[in-house]
Amino acid sequence: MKLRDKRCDIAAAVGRIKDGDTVMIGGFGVPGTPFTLIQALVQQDARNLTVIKNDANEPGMGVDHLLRSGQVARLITTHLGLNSHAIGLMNSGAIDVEFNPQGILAERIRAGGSGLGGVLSDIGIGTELAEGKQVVKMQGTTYLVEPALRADVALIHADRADTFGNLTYAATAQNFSPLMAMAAACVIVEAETVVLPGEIAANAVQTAGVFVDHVTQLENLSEEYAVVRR
Amino acid sequence: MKLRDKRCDIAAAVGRIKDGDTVMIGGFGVPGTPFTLIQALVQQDARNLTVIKNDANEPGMGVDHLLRSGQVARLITTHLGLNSHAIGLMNSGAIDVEFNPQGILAERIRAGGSGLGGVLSDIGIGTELAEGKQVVKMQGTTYLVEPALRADVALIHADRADTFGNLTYAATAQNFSPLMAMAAACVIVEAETVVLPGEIAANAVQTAGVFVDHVTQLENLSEEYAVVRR
Amino acid sequence: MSDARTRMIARAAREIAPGMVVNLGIGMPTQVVNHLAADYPVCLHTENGMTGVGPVLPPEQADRNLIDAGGAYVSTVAGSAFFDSATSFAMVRSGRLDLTMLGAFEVAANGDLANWKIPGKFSPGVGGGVELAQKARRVVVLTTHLDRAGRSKLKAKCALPITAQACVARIFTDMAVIDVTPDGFALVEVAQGVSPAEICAATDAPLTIPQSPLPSF
Amino acid sequence: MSDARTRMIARAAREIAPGMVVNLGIGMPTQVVNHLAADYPVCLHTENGMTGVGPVLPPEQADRNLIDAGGAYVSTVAGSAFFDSATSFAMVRSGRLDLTMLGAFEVAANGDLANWKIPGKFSPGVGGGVELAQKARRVVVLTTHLDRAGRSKLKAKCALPITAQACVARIFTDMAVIDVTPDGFALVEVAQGVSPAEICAATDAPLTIPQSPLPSF
Repeated sequence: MKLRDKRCDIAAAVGRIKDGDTVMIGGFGVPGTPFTLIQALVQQDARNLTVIKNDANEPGMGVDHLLRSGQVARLITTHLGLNSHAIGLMNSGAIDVEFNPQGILAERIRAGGSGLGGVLSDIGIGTELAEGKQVVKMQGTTYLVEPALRADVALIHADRADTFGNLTYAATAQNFSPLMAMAAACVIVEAETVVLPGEIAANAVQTAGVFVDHVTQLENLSEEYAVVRR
Repeated sequence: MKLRDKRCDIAAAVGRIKDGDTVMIGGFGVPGTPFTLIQALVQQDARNLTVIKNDANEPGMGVDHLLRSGQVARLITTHLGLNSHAIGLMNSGAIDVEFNPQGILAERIRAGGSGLGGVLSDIGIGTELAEGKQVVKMQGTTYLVEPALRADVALIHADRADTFGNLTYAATAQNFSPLMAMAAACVIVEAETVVLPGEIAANAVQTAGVFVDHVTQLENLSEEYAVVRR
Repeated sequence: MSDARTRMIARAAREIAPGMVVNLGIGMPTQVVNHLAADYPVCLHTENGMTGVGPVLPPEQADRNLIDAGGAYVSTVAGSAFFDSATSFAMVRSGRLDLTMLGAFEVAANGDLANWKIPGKFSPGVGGGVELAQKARRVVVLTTHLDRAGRSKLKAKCALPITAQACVARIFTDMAVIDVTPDGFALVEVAQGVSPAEICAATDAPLTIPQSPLPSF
Repeated sequence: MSDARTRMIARAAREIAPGMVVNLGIGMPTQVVNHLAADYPVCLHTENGMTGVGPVLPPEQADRNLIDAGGAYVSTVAGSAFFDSATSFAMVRSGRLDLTMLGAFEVAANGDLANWKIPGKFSPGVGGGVELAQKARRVVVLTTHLDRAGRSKLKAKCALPITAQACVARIFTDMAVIDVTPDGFALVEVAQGVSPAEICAATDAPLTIPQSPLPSF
């Protein structure tokens, strides 16, 4: 048995994104953010996007390019603290922002990637974060319904990929990526190194290749990937 | 910063299990079944247990010892096909058995381990497996409520553990173990090899040590761990 | 195994298109792999937590920690991955299985499948069968056309508790290949030496037979 | 930083018992680690996916892929583990954090905490704060006693949107250590040179003062 080769040109892969699509983008700060795929999406210019990402990076970096190009209509996120530009767009009404508790965003994405309708959680009960949410009572306890999230496309940065799409991540670059890589109809990976199947040990795989649709090879890393000097 | 040493004697660790406890036991068939901890629990003789395990191993092996000693009142499981003795106990009413779809059992345990109330799923709708389950409607779609499962104790077999409880599993011995290792108030691990912190690379850890309470070292592997000759 | 069953399994193997992700159920479906070329491009999935399942090994070569969901000692291929049971069924439920091949006690003309329980006789539990039947993108069944008592397994309606509703797309039997269509069962291929009339007689539901000549296997 | 704040942070560090699993929130709580011995037995957790967080590194030694939730370039210790964000919060929600230390805009006498939003002024999102505040086994707050306008951050009731209900057990300020009890705020320790009367005056809620002499820090 031989596993399918999913290598693909970056432009061809990102070319699949359409106006109005929902796009999940991995990363928490710099680690795991697929800066090259984001730049390709800016070039490609699909508009009216819903973006799901933990944060909005920093002004002039990563997701902020998509905000500046006006491609994003809606942002589902947890915290924009490092991007004053994104907060400005939110406050002016230029983008619609939905905040989720961080672990709840992770669970909603994981639920989508696991073919579940959602999860039941007590996080945020008694705060304004619970307002408007459907509730379920189970054995006398009240839970909020947190609906699953799925996307049309997920953009994922990996440290290593094999040609079938088995992935590994470096250090804290894992964060939301393994979850988003389960939760989209089309999963596009940019990998720092692409190897042949078998070069990543079966027990070292952090995202199994069956979740992945396209594997692209990064040529060189732009300065966005580097250590941020504040 | 130094991480706590959780090494413990097997008898002392298993001694914490009390009559009436719910005990999760890892493993799918032989791989991942903590045969030594199970034998210690037979010696220890806590009774009226609820056992949560994917399967009941085979007659005269693993969990079947607990069934023969009469310690199990209730079994939450997915499939008993390889253990005719367990099926006999179920049919005679000697034990109460609850069957779950395999992936739903996994999700219920994971939900317990993740501090969630449960998950919403459409698995089993239109079959007798849905009977009696609470339902939730979300945007016109009906889901079953699958409540989280937690246990008093989880018994886990690991390939390697460090003294803090960071674990790795061998091949398909992973199965339910990483999930159960999140979902119990007291997590007891038997490891084939115990090493010092740092000897398992941070990126190779499959269960993080913060989930683990006691690490025990296996002296030698009984024949139950060996390849089954059918 | 009878010649007709072997040909049925070989025919079912041709259902696997290059590049598919496939789960083969316990029993006859497992044997489908023996009819694929060693370098055929397919990724086999097993419920207990592995993709890239390789051939079954003889006991002396077996790895005690490397089994499939049926307990067979399998091997890896280049690109195999191990994961936990939650991730394994996440793949199934989120639609990453292109195809699953399952056994059956009964299949109904609307595609209902019964393969897990015979009340009072056989109830070992449902295992991973519900999720495979309900969520694989394509579900096909491999079964003898008749049960041991000579009764048809293909029925107008299932009498046994079902595993999943309207899930079966195609049935491979030792007599025929039959599709489940909006109009019920439709004959697609016949086993060598079996006539459409014999297949009709062995099928406990209406069966559409096309005008054009039928391929045989 | 003022001397009183430094002593407050040093005092808070003594709240960490040997062997605890601890999450230190962004801001002053992060600095608590500087007051622990290099070989102190503690496991630090960070929300983005790591246990065994080690000291912050200077930029020239930083690993671009190794940060904490505040974006600081941290290091590993012997026994660190990396994991995804779902697992990270599974630890938090399932009760595996012994202690979290958080900042605050307001703390109410019943333990309500407000630290994420000032309507119309500051609403960057809630991040991981709700889950830490609601689910860590013990939640303590590190904050200046007064805000920049000289108003007490310790109140009878929060005016701002709260992060979690009745979650705070203890508050470390530059003036005092104060417990949240069933009867409201109770003075436990005083900062050097600060009198109980001054602390009462700076606290916008009733404050129980014990008869016995109070330790200072």
